[in-house]
Amino acid sequence: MNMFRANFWLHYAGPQAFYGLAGRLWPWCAALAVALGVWGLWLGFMVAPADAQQGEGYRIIFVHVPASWMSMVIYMAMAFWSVLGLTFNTRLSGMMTRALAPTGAMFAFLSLWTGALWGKPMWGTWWVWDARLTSELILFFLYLGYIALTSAIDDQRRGDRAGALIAIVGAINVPIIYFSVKWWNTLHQGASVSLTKSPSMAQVMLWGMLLMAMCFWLYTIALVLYRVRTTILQRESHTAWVQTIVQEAA
Amino acid sequence: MIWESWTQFWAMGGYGLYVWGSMGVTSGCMAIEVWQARSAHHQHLAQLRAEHEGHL
Amino acid sequence: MIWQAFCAVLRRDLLLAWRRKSEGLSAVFFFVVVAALFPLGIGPELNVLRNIAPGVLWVGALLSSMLALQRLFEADFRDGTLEQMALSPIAMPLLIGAKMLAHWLVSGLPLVLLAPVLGLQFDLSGEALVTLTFALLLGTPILSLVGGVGAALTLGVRGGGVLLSLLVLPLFVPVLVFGAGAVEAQVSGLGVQAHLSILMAMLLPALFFGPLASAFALRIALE
Amino acid sequence: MTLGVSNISCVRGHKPLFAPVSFSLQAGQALHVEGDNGVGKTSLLRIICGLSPADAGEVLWNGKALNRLHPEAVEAFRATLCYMGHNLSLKDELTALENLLFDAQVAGRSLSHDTAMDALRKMGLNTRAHLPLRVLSQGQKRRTALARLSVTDAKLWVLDEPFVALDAQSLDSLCVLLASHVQQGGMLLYTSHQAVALSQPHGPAVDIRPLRLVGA
Repeated sequence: MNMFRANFWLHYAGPQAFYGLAGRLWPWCAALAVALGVWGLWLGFMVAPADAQQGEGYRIIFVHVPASWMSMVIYMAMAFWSVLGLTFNTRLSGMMTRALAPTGAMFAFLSLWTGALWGKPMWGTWWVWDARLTSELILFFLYLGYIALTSAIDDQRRGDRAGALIAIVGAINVPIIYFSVKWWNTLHQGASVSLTKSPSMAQVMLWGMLLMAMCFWLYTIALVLYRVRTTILQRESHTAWVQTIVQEAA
Repeated sequence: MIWESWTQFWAMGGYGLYVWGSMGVTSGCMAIEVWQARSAHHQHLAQLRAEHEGHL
Repeated sequence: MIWQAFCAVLRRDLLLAWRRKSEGLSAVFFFVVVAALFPLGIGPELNVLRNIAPGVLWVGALLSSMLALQRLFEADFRDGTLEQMALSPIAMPLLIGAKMLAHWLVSGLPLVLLAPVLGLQFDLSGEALVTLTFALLLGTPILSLVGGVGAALTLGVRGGGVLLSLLVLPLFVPVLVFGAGAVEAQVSGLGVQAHLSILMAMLLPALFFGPLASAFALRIALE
Repeated sequence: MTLGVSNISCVRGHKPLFAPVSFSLQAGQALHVEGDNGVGKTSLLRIICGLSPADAGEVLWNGKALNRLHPEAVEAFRATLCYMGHNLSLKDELTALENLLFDAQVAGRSLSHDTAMDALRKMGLNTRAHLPLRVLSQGQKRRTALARLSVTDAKLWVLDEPFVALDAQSLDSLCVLLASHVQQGGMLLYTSHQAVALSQPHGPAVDIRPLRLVGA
């Protein structure tokens, strides 16, 4: 398999090759995301029975939990690309990190929003200073900080590198923040809520949730690939191959 | 099928506002994001094309 | 040689702070004023004040060190001193460490020393005041060390001040939780040992990684 | 002791600033970087010093590329480098003498009080040495910065527009200083709009190699 050779990866880390690869991949990811989404929602809304305690209201988990997962996964992915970018100085890393950030912020926001909508009927309040909700809020702030910093720096390379550093610093801090908020939560003995740990979660509910999570994964991948293509066009606009593409599109 | 009628489906056992509020905002956000990415892509292409024609 | 360079940066920054007194003092006054505003907004009920004191004093310290952070590298960036530090054969993190130490001595230490006095306004007990001072003594250096990275990254960037707070304040959450938590634990009769140990455990890696990451960020800013 | 520059280029925005530059500089040589405004003279000097990365090509010190792969070469390079940019890294609140002393220590060199005073005297600043820089004129500030050159033991001097804002007398003393540095086996790399002959009193003029930067 040539996939295991360093050349293979280096080849696709170059903007031109990646542009082509991303262009071939994203429609498949998008189509798969739609299919998985439809299937997941079908299971979640048409097949899964009502929950014994929470009635029909529990169905919010089909977006809430996958969105929370994605918001964390995307931040880790950003940190991963940042480490790669700072160590190997690849041009692609900065573009990937920047393309991931808005989607990550959106999922963090969705997680907070759906959490609030779930909280109101279940615990009678829109917001609880629960460890998980609070850390999610701080994660949302970290995303906003990254986006604000990278968009405030005009120089591309400097913006990429500064963003990479703040993403890594943030990623190191996320577990510490989570731990500290959890500690704070137990100290104050405030609302300690378990959203997802109903012990006898029906098999079909779990499947619905997993399918939705996979749908969000593929949605993210498709969108990020699409965004990176835009960035590549913009950054490589002076090169001959981009000129050719522009010409053909005209 | 677990629902007996559409009204029942939309009511979600009294949780309709919350469940559909979540679903609506989620799909709305995703739609906006996709639309934004598309328009950014086309905008850049148009801009590059304009520059390209300017050079000719 | 290395030690000499470290001391030189430290002495220079302290001397500069001494000759530009008003700059350093403004952040300290900010702390005093903010702490005095809370009772005015909430009411003079001593029971309430005693309860909110740790949080209020810590948030005040957090905000005032944020203000001071904006000036940590600003002048050196503008006049070219940072370039000379970046080109010195002495390791840059060491020189930056000296700058951070000077910065903490000027803007962090006064907060630590003033906090017990302000705590009296909130009717905190003697032991709580001691705990507050110790917690701030361990916590404020972390604020300078972690915040330094943000200050370096926002150098010469549009809207740097607001951006700095957006970047850095979320990272300050653990310090706030354990710092204010220590005083609360003291007030409610629980031991403070755990909180202070955790603050210590955060300070040590921050002492090592803070200057390292800031020096790296400064090199990015200088490019 | 050799400074090698091979095919350095620098991109700003999407456009390369100058056509790729190559040269090598030996001990006892001087190089004058010329070029129109905005062609990237300052950028070139900053790349050579290692402040900014080059977009292509590399800088070699004694044959070793100055990058992360050779940290020991970078350290050796910095120990022999004295860079003076547009910003003079002077503090208005400190006196000329304090500026000079602190600066040397930050650069990892020790400098005695007397040597520093001597250097300031040579620049005609002996009466001003103990005044805060705030009250000095622009020219006097530049001379304070240039006094650094006479106390440094660095072999490679990289100077960005050193002759700007100097009166005739200080210009002469700077030329003598630069000439003696080169003739004693130092290396000099500078940008300047004006052509200035470098020579010691009654000595031969230094042979200055020109390097003309042209836009790409």
